[in-house]
Amino acid sequence: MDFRINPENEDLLERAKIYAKEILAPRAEKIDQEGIFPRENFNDLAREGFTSLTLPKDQGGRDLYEDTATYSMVLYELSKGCTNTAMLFHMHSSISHVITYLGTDEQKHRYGEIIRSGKIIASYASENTSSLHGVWRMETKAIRDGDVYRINGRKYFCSMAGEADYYVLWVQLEDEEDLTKSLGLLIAPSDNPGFKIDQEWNSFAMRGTVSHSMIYDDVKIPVEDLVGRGGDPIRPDVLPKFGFGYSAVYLGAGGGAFDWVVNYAQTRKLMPDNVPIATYPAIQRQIGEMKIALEGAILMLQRAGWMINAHGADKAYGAINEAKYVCAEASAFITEKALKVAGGPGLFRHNPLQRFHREARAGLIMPPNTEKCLELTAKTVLEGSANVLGS
Amino acid sequence: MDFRINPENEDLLERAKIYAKEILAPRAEKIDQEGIFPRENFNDLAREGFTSLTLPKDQGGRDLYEDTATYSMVLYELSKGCTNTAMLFHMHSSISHVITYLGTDEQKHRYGEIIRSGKIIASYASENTSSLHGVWRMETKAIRDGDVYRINGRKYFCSMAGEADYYVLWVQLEDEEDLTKSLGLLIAPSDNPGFKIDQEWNSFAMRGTVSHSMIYDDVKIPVEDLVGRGGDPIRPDVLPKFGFGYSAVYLGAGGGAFDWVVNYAQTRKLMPDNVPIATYPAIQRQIGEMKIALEGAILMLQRAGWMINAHGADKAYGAINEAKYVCAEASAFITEKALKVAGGPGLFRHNPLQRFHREARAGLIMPPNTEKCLELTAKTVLEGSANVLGS
Amino acid sequence: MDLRINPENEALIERARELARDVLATCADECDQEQRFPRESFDALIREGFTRLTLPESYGGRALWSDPVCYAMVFHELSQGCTNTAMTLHMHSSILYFLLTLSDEEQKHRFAEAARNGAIFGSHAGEAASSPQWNRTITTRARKEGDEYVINGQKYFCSMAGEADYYVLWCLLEGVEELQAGLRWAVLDKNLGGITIPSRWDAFAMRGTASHSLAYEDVRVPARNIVGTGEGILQPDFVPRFGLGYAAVYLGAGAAALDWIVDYALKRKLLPDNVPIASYPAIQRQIGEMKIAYETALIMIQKAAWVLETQGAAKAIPFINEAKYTASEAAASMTEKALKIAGGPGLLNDKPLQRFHRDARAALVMPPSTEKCLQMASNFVLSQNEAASIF
Amino acid sequence: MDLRINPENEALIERARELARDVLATCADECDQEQRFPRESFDALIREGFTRLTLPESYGGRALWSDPVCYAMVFHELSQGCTNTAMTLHMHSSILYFLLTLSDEEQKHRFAEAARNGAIFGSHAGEAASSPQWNRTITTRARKEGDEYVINGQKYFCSMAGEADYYVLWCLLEGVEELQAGLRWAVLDKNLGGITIPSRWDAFAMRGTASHSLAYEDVRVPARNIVGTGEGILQPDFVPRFGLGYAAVYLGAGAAALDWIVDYALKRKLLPDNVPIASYPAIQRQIGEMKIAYETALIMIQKAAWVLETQGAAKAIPFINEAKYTASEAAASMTEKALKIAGGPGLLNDKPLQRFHRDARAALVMPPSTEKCLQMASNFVLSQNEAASIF
Repeated sequence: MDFRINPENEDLLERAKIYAKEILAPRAEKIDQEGIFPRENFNDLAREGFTSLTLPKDQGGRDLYEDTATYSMVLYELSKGCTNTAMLFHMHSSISHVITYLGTDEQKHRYGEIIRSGKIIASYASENTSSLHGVWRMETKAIRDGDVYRINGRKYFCSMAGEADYYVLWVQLEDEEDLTKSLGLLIAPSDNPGFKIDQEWNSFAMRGTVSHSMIYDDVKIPVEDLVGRGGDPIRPDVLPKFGFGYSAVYLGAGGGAFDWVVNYAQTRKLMPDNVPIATYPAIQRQIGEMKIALEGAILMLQRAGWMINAHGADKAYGAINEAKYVCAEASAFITEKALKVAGGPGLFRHNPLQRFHREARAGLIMPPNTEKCLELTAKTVLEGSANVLGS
Repeated sequence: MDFRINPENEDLLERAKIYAKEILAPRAEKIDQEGIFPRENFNDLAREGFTSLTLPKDQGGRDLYEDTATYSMVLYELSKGCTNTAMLFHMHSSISHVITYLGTDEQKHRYGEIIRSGKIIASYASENTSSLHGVWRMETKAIRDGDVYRINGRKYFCSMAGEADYYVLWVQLEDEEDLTKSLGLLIAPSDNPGFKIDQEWNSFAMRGTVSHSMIYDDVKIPVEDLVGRGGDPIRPDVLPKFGFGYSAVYLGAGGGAFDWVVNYAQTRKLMPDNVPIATYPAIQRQIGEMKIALEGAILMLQRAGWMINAHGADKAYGAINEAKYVCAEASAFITEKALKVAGGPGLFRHNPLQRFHREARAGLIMPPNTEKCLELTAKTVLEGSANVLGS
Repeated sequence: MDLRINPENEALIERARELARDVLATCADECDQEQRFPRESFDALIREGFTRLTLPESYGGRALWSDPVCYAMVFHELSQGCTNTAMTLHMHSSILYFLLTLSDEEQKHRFAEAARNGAIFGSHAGEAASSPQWNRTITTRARKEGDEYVINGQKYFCSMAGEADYYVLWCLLEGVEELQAGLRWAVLDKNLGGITIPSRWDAFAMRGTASHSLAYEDVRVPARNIVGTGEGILQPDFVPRFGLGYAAVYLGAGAAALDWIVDYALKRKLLPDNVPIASYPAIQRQIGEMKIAYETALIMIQKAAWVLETQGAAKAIPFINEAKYTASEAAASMTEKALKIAGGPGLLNDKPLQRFHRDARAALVMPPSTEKCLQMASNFVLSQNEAASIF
Repeated sequence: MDLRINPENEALIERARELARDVLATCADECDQEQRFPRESFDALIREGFTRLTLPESYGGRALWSDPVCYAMVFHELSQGCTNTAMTLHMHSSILYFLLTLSDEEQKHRFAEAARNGAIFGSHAGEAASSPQWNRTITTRARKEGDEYVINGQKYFCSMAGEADYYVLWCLLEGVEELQAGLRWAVLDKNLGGITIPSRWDAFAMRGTASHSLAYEDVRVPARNIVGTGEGILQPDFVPRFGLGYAAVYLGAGAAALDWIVDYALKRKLLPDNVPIASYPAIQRQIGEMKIAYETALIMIQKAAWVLETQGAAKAIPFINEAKYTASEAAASMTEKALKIAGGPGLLNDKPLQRFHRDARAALVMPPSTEKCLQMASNFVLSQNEAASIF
């Protein structure tokens, strides 16, 4: 057994810590309060080469999805600076990886160049929510018309809508209902005239992800911009990777809150005691609970990341779900405890604590949510496995 | 609003506290360890007139089910001395009440005399467990044969089996499937040759209730020993009263553990500190949590009890379920915290703490269990009411 | 035992419910988002006589603090429409009651007349935070000069700063250290010279309370606006009344979340099931937990209010403390569960759920905080010191 | 990162699993009920070489403490068959390893030979409980007389008292107060005169460990059986290894409960549904929670073991501490959930579930207790004192 981060990627973790502290954290409050898209952060990370990390090595990347445990820790560290930026970074990076994994040589080359030039490929979008017990559904269809696909539909929670340079479209190809054959992933420049923003994102958490609702109004996309074949994006060796990164991003909110409150406890003094509140046993007990919850979640994250590479994403699916549950719950638990420890000052808007607290709430809700994770985990125990399409 | 115990019954609460401490507590360990039926306790309570409390006043009782809030607190106080005895007391007392409530004048007179003479009428018994979402079922049938009912069937968790003087039989009358018309309650002397104990009760909790499995092998019971008419015992104004008392009995385990651990914290000193552990903030915090949980549960209990009398058991059904949930969970929570506070010594068999801890586990499981309570409560919120037959 | 609400004031509770629904709720989101005082709600409450609730009847009021159960219920109802309005009106109502209790005749007439004319009184006691092991210290000073007093000091968390017409300030006479001897209230017109707002209330919870910091620099107030004596102000009657109101108001956030989510669960359908999510067992379970937490907190508030009414503040302190703890934890857990049930849509700022969730976080940390409550509950048990002070 | 178990020892873990299932589990209930040491399990383990696991290879052992991950996994597997056997074998195995580390050559040969011949060594360190704020004190004394030492003192919680062949006693040389200078191990033949059992282990958890108190009155032991120096015994390597084993063993109770309840849920059907209860969402939810709690605790144990192996005991202490906390809480919550799922049948003594539940309660209170763990985790964070001692 060896719990060390792979030495060849250790530098990335160190750099992520520095970027989080020096670049992301100072801008996080404004991004959150004003609901600003973190373009500036992305540009700075691009300049450092970070936004190409999941490209192949011969494309100027580090093929970081070959070391998913480190990838997840990079996300976690970035998120401690700014959860919104970490989310953008993950969405962009996982598409880069999928292009590498499923794309043709031509696509790898073409999109590789786009990514290296600092452009953002992101924005996933949801369909009408489906039931906890239901399977994936897709009402948006792409109909082949000569050299293009024509796409019409309505999507919800389109993160990075109006801001990414390229959008990622999840659609049903033609009229084939079986998504394992027909689910297609298309990439299109965001200035395509068929994209319309339908409803503004005004949320109490993850405000910088600008996750507006969108309408695809006869969007035309050249057939060569289809990545992989119908069904490929939801293959058991592909789909779980998208979801895995969320766990790391949301745990970052807990990690950020933890660091903040430890520092607070070490420095805050209450009258007339002239000692930091870190010396009060009731505070210590809670810091202990937070610390242990955080350590457990980090390990579950790394374990799932390692399993993706050691056994394949399909085999790691159970561990990924377990990590999502533990990370989301730990982040919610830690941020709530931290608020209690901080008292009134923790409510102030200029303290990052309340921001971390709100971001962690999105972690509880984003799919797979708590209930879904428990159901899927139970099925692996009771039936030996769970279907990655969630049925 | 008036939260006081009704003054006319205040004396009962004081007496229950004294009996719990002086009569029940000293025998509780032996009853638990050896799985002994608490006959001796019952006899002592009978001598004090306590086992007739729920008879009408003109029958030598106090009609205590007219003041269910006080009745529940009497159970709670007795249970702090011996949970097993409190359970026996409740089973006996609620049958006494049902005879008063549903019985003919002849039955009231006849059974009243039996009860006043110190005999035990108890022993309810379950059918094969039915699903959380299913309704009550009854496979044991009573077929009329001249002046008697002939009864055949198998019952589980027959509390007081082999020990009560009279058994209470819940059966389906004739072949009518609709229990709201056919569920009958019969009373029979326990020396009826048709009663057979099928399997010994050897449990880790509530050992003194001797809840063996039983077979009714052509039990013959005179028709005049049917109490009420078919369907009466599960009328919405009758059935909830049986279940309500359980909450009080199980909360008593939590109350007993709380008293024990407060005393322990006030007296226990660890080397080299020469002060009680009650002065440690980490201990205080936990005692605070236990205290508040206990207070909330007691209030929910009293509220449900009051509602039974103010609005009828059918209208109180929601409050009864809520009380069951809060009491069972509080008792489990308090006994677990108490173990943690006590440390190693709390595990010792001669300390009542581990006994209270085990009894509280039965509280989590006995119907309606946690899940069922939550489901029924949700239905009152979502649908405005829940069916007392649990569907 | 009789848990009915005093019928005399039932209509008042009903009217509060209507105002909460028809007036307060309609502008609550806007005030929250814009972080402004709910002026229009206050105007309506003034018109309806709700700012005179606690004036003695002989001064044109309802003397509502003589019925603390109804007082708590009125504020609990108002708070379900707008926590900010309910909280600030509670501050006004309580301080007005105290002023009329301690003032001389001339002052009584003057303050009562102002209140009848619609004046709002703010109560400002918050000094720099003190250690949980200590009682509060007061550093704001009043120096007598002729028939004026000169006030210097700084106060924190001053609700309705810049909004109330009068600030009631807790200050110490210069040269006196003992609160018992030197504590006074100064009733300041908000327009007096020397009052500034050094830092604004910019928080993520209770955003409409305008709880800015206030600095007083050589503020000159006529001697006739100095009220009370140290002993009078420190009488055990006052601070507990604040605490009882906090519990009632904060639980309102939980109650509002429960109402909202029940309505949501009954309407929301997920594809492909086409039944309301209210029919899913996992949703029911959580709604059941919310409902039970709510009922437990509510009955604890009512019990505490009843003890306050019948046995006085000194006896009521432990009960109020336990009610505050239970109400705060219930509000926090109810709003968290509601957020989980609602999923993505619950995060949107055009729905009030995220507001209820944020406001409930203030419940956890505003005095007496969760930690302080636990400590006090424990002290009460371990020392049996029934008059434990919460000031 | 590489989370595979060392393949060299994989077969050993597999053999432990087989022995747990085929031998240990078959008598575990009987030993628990009769409160007796699992002698027949030990005999089997001696035959299989499991009492020699930690002897150096040159002395005929497997040197298993050189691979702490596998050590932990072996004991975790054994514990799923019988927690009592696993716990006591862990005490034997650890103390044997320490003896061989600190002994001189003659002693090494002698103790190793005894172990090879099947002797069992008990490790007895428990003195009267000390305050959580203090390190342990040792009052048992060894006085030199000629070539013998005379031992006086009393020890508590002495596992395998009356059962082990040798008692390894932590004692202080007479006239020395500093542990650093005077701490020694005395290796006592259990049949030496002067050893008595003043009070027997009569507990509701871990009943088969024979953890009686032992009194030593003028027990004379040859000088050649005195081992170590104070500094040697206090080296940071030893106590953490005990803690790691506790975590692995206690988690075994949780794992066994999970296995049992999964099997139960797949088979148990309730009328009238006629499907296994495993298909109910409320059951699945709880099994999901159990599984995730288990995996989190397991990976924390493995991480701690890996840090122990690669970075030494001083660095590993905080990780072991966190693992002990997480494993104990996981075992406690898993067994509680299993009991709730099982309902009435789970309470019966003819099923092992209630045994797992009781044994998990010892996890919460046995050192380092939950509270101690929280305090240490907090100290580590707040002081960054990486070498915080747990002795």
